[in-house]
Amino acid sequence: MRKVIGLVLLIVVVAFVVYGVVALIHPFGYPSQSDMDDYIIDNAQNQTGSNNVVASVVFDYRGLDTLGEATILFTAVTGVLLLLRTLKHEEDRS
Amino acid sequence: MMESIPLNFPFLAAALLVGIALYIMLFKRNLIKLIMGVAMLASGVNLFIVALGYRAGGNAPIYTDVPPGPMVLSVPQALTLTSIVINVAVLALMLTMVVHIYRHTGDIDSEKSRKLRG
Amino acid sequence: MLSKIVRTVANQLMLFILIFGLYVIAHGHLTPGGGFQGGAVVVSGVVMLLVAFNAGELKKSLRERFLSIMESTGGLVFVVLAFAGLGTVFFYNFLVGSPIFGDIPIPGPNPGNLWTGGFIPLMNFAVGLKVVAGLSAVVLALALFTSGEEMEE
Amino acid sequence: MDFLTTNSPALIVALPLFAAFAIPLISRAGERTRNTFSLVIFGLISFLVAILAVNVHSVGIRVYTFGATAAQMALPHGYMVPVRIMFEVDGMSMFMGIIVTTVALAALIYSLQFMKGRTGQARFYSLMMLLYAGMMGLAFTGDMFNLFVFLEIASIAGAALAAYRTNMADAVEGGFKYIVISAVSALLVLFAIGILYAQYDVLSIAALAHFMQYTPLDMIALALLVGALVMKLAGVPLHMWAPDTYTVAPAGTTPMILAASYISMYALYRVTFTMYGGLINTTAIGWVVIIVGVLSMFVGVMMAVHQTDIKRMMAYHAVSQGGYMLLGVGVCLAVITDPAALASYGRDAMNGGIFHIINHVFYKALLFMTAEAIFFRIGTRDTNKMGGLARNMKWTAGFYIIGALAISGIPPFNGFASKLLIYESVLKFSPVLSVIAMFVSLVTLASFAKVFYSAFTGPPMPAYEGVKEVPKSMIVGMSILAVLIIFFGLFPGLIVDTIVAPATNALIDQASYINAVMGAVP
Repeated sequence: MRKVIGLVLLIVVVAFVVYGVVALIHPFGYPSQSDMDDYIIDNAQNQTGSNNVVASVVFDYRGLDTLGEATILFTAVTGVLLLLRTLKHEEDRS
Repeated sequence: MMESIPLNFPFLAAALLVGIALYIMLFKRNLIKLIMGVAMLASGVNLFIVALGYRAGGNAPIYTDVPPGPMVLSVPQALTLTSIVINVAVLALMLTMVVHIYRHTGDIDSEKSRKLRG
Repeated sequence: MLSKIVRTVANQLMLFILIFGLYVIAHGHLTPGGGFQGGAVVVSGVVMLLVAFNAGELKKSLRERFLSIMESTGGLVFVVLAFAGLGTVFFYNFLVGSPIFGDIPIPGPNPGNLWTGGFIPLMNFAVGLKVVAGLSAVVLALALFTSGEEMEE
Repeated sequence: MDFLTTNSPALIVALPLFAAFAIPLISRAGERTRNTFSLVIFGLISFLVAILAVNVHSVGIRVYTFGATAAQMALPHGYMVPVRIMFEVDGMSMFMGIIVTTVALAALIYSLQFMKGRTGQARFYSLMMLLYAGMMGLAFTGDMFNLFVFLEIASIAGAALAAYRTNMADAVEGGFKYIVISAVSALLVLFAIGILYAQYDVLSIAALAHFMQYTPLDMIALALLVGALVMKLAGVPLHMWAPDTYTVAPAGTTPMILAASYISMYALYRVTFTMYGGLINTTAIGWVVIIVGVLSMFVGVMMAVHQTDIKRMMAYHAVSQGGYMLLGVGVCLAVITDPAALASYGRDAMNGGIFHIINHVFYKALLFMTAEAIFFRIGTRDTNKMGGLARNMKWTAGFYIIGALAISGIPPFNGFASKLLIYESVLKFSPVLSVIAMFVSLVTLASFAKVFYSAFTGPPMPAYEGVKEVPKSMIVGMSILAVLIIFFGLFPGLIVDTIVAPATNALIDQASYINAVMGAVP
């Protein structure tokens, strides 16, 4: 019973998403708006001195995201090493 | 509207990936499959975002020896890059936890471990 | 541990993987690639070594403490570079126009000049260091844990 | 000083990141050095938060654009859309910032002696800093994708900390559940961001709100965002993860994970009020929020009553108290288009809902800390195995009483202040809801009283004859919160005027949030 409800719910949600994404969004290859990206493509070379516009977005225009991303990697590595540490014997109680 | 559907094939693919991933996560009991579901959801979303930025006939947005013509949007590519790395991190942590769960219960079936259901 | 042929070939290949990874990192502001991608290339080499040798063997040459220090250094360099822009604004690209990586490329298509990009190449290196150390540490720790060996520290 | 005021939004997030990267290196110099370093950095951050709070209170919304030629330059020269990431700090962001900073400070001090002699301390503190940075970033950011990134930082750090006690199976399972829920909700948020980006080609929240046309695609994005964030904040149909995760997280981190779920609530408010404000059918959405709130209140408290694990009981109460916040805000949303009703009780309901966040985080953090203090000394969380602890753990028992009275809404404590605001205003909206809220409060009091009698009073159990009071740093951590609870309870008017009302205004006043960024558009 629970499975049937779940399945129906899932199908409804996915149908909505597919409909929205396929029929309502701009046709593939023709973005409806591109103001922010045009600015970046036009000015990246002058403002950041980088030929690779993606690199200039990643490190300059959206540098904080990349700091966050590097932080997430650091967090995950720290977390993995924290969880895989060797416990001391007296810690086993609590 | 009709003629846009074949053009929107990449979006359809992304949405279907998301749908399949949600199905896997809701109905599979194996924890490794659950993780695969999360990875698939991530791929679907990443595919969707990177497909948004494509411009018909566009070049990669890199000026080094680029042929003339329009450039595809660059921000979605940067966002996808960020989100891929984030998902690698999440998957690493999830796998570590599953290794521990396997250590404790000797099993990776979510029905058998008491806390993972409801 | 696999056979001697595999181990020798893996050892030799590692050098080339390392060079390719460094190339991808160093040219991140000119060609497709960058710190994350190059770092991942190098880590794929580490995984190859892990398959060729076993985890216990690799642990001797790739110490966890070393990896941890390397990762923290990468992160610190990144943050400090961001802090260094504080003269104007946090994350300001203060190296554009300066003597270090300061050249500005000719607008439009050009053959590419390594000495451009402001702090982008430096950040690529910092991120590359971090990714190499971080992902190797994760892979190594998981391999050691599942094979029942202890990590140091 | 001027430099600090200008750059404080960036420094508040960047300093903990710096500390988190540095802690593994500094730990090599010894435990004492590391603890001092963490405390010094945290003191510095608290100072910066205070500066920024004063500044935001006097100046209004602060915009900080990363990497621009000037921090206030949200738009590039002569261009009409924002390109760079920006922080946008208004009253509501600052309100969350104050909550998170206070709780994190108490948790850090509490952890100093709790963690003594355990393995993996360097990584533990590093993750605490990262969790803090993630939450502050989420509160301050004015960019949708950046919000996703900080959401992930906070949830990964939280999950790793929740699974800290790897020798216990349920700890790892609680952490796993948390990270699966967080990953799925974050990916749904990302999907919604993609849909929004496709239509407007901007990522800044203010710019999205400015261009928002509320097309069917926007509705899909709104549904995804609301679903994902309700899952993350443990609203009732999707609350299953919360008790498991809160129960197993080690001391000091439980309050922070709790705060992290209210940061998700903040993100939900930011999306519904600021981004979609004025466009959505607020009456319908308001009723949805009210229903989720009432269900959370009721289901949470009913599940809590028969728990024997003390932290699990508190975790269900956290779900239940979350309902009060949603109830208050939902009532305001339902009447937001009706100026008369808004002035007469809508704004008060909202004030109550927002005020309840800070009150709840403080007393629930205190309660979680007392539960962990008991666990620290006797090694069990089962209330049936406790008894007579008040004799030996006087401070802990005192803090428990303060927390329990505050959560049940008894007068001199802060819970009463916000609950009274909610009762009064909801009574004017719909008396039935108000009666339900009062009933839930009574049940809460009963369930905490029951635990108090079984754990602290009665004859001392022979096994706990030699139990000592917890170490000093843990008492200091708890007393910070206890003092604040009493202070907030004694001067609720002052708190509502200085920090709660600006937060409410910031949420209702969508136009000035947009203007702070888009104001320069010709």
